[in-house]
Amino acid sequence: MIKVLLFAQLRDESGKEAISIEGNGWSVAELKGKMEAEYQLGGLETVMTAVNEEFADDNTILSDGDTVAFIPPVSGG
Amino acid sequence: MIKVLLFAQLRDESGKEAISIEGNGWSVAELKGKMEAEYQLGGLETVMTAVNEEFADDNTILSDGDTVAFIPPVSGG
Amino acid sequence: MKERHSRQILFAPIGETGQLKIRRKHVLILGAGALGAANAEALTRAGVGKLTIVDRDYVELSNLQRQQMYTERDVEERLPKAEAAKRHIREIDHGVQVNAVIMDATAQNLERQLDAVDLILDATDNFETRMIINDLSQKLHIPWIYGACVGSVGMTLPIVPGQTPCLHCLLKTIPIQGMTCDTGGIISPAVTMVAAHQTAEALKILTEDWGAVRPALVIFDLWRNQYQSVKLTKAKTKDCLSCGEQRSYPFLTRENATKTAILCGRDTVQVRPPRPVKLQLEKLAKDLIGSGYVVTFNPFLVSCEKDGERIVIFEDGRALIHGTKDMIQAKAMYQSILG
Amino acid sequence: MKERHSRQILFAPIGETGQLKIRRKHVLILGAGALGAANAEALTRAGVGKLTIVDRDYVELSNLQRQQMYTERDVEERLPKAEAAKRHIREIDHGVQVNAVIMDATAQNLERQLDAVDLILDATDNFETRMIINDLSQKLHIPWIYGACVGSVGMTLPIVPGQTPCLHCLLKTIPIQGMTCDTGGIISPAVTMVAAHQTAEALKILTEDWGAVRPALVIFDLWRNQYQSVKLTKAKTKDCLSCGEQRSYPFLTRENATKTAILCGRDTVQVRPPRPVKLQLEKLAKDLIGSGYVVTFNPFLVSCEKDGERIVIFEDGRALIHGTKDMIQAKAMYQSILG
Repeated sequence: MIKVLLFAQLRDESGKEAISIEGNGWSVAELKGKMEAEYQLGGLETVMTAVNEEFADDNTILSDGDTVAFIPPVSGG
Repeated sequence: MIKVLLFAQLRDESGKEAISIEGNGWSVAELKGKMEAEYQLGGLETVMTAVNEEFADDNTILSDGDTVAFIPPVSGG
Repeated sequence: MKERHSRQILFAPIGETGQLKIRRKHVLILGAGALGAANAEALTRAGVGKLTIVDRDYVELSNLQRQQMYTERDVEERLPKAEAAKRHIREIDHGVQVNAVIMDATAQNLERQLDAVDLILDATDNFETRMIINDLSQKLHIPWIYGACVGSVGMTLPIVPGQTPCLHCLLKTIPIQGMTCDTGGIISPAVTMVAAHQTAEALKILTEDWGAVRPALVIFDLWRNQYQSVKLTKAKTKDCLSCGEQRSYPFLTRENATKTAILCGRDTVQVRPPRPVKLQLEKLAKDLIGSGYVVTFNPFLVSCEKDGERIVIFEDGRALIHGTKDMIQAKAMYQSILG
Repeated sequence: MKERHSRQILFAPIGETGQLKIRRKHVLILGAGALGAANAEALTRAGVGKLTIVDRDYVELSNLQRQQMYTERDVEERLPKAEAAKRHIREIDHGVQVNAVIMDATAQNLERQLDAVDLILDATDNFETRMIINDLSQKLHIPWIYGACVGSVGMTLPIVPGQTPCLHCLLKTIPIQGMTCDTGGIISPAVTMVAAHQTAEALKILTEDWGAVRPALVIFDLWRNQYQSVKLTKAKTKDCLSCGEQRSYPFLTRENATKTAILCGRDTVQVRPPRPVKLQLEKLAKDLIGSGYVVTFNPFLVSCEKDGERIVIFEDGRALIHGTKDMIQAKAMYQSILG
């Protein structure tokens, strides 16, 4: 299982702070596609991704036990 | 191995932020005694202890892989 | 009021209902130093109904590096911090009621200030006073928020009677003074990060969003990039003397605090008379001038200087003896003036 | 100066050497809203030598809920924020040099402000401007610190050319506006927590303690008690157009920003003329009064109101059209006044 943490508006859009999902061997891009489809999340192409608290790109391959955080860039100030 | 994180003046006194130590089966009190002796740390009786990010008392028994944080209460303001 | 707080009302967990609740609440901030000033400013801007600000000190030049709101003019006028805070708050939002209380908090005089108070914000600099707050919080069922900082380190924890562990559960004995502003210094971001946590928890409590209150102690170090949130699910102890089944509020009943104390971050001793008095400050000032002191005074205090020694005396008889850490010497100097 | 900053000098990683370095440094703060005001106050108190504060806006009632330093009087006077910040800074420490620049930053006019600047603090409210800062930072080798907040969420990251990844490495495309202060609101502790991180990183950079600079992006949510620090060791990309080997600084060379823009957190459209102009404000005010507008003005701007519409026009020809998000309508209103 992959644990997915959602921040800011993603949490509000999905209504969840964390989601567990079967995704061993998936790329981050695949996970994003799955999340957009299943949880009605938009704009994931501009979202930053952390895998186990380390910045990761869309090609990063995920393994069971990984924690993925989707972090939408915040613009206010 | 137990990983010990040191905050505030404990880090300054020991010169280290983190220490790895053999301590499987020890209590928190035993670990404190060991740390006072080996790293010249004082005042550990008033220090708060977290084991794996959860508050723990002196009787808590430690296992390999645990992360212990020693948190000296801060008083300034 | 709506236009002023429109961005806070837009924040869904607060909304119009939450904003009205904030407006009806009364917060006591104990201490108007770095944490006190930052929290007082934030709660004023958030639209709290009433603030009681308790502080024993006055504004000095070395405060300006980290204490929000205060200006060079406050230093020149040697304004008590509670009064200076009140004046600045009035400029920010004249609709917030402020009660400035210039006193050194004890279990007795603090309890008298807590009538109809909804929340206590800890902005003190010592554990003796925090343990008094902790006992009063349990006795009177008023939540409080612990906050402290030194160097680049800070720590904070909300305490809700009947819901969370209390500070006495976490600290079996009062810690002896560790690192203080005097030995470790302080940078302002450590202050503001603690105040940010305290204000956020305050807004949750004032809007009665109890489920959102942080069930954890936060410690961070902004220079070493450390941060840890410690959950407290196992921390509450049944036999705690402050919040347990057989509670005795030990910090309220035990003998009064020492009459002299070295102030955190200063080469200064505070001396407090056995019983509060009400000095005639103008008369005192005249007497001191006659004794060869260089004296300045305002309606709140007399400051006098001679041979490099500087003493500040407040109306309630309390005095700050500057330039020393020797409590006996300080007491002697005090008595040489006030008898 | 020593007495004033004594507690900061006591903090070992700064010390006297660090304090002297801070005093010699020049920081440009882009934006004097919530993050800008908080950082400006903190760096002033820390004793920075010189601040350049760039902002295009003026103080409004709804700002007071979260924007430090500003008072009701600033709102009444409709002071530009950069000017209001400068006045408050002078009251806090008259020894800090402040350069208040009232302008809407573009790649061109911002580069002209960056001569001898040691650090750029991001206090803007949009990614278009941040990408310009990011390119200028790489081109001119000036570190900058990203900071942003909305609701109870905040995010911050220091960017040091030649040492860390840049913002363009992390964001391949400029995000479309997600949640803004307009849709999600904002609470002040989110602001101060971001500012605390920015100021702490600023102090590390100004004292040249490069090893202490946080190698991570921080994101937090103070209401939901979330915090994550994301390490960036693998984030730097060789082919980045802003910091890579074949860099082209795309955000400096591409066509200029749109001439109209909806402001974050407001029912307001900004309109900017094709080329900067220098208006005769007094004459403009008289003309507007003649046209039936209710007009107030000061040396920096003219504010006029009619039929519930309010328009504020700055000396450089820029205007804020309040009460609308319709850019076409806004442009029309602008042109109906200035032609």
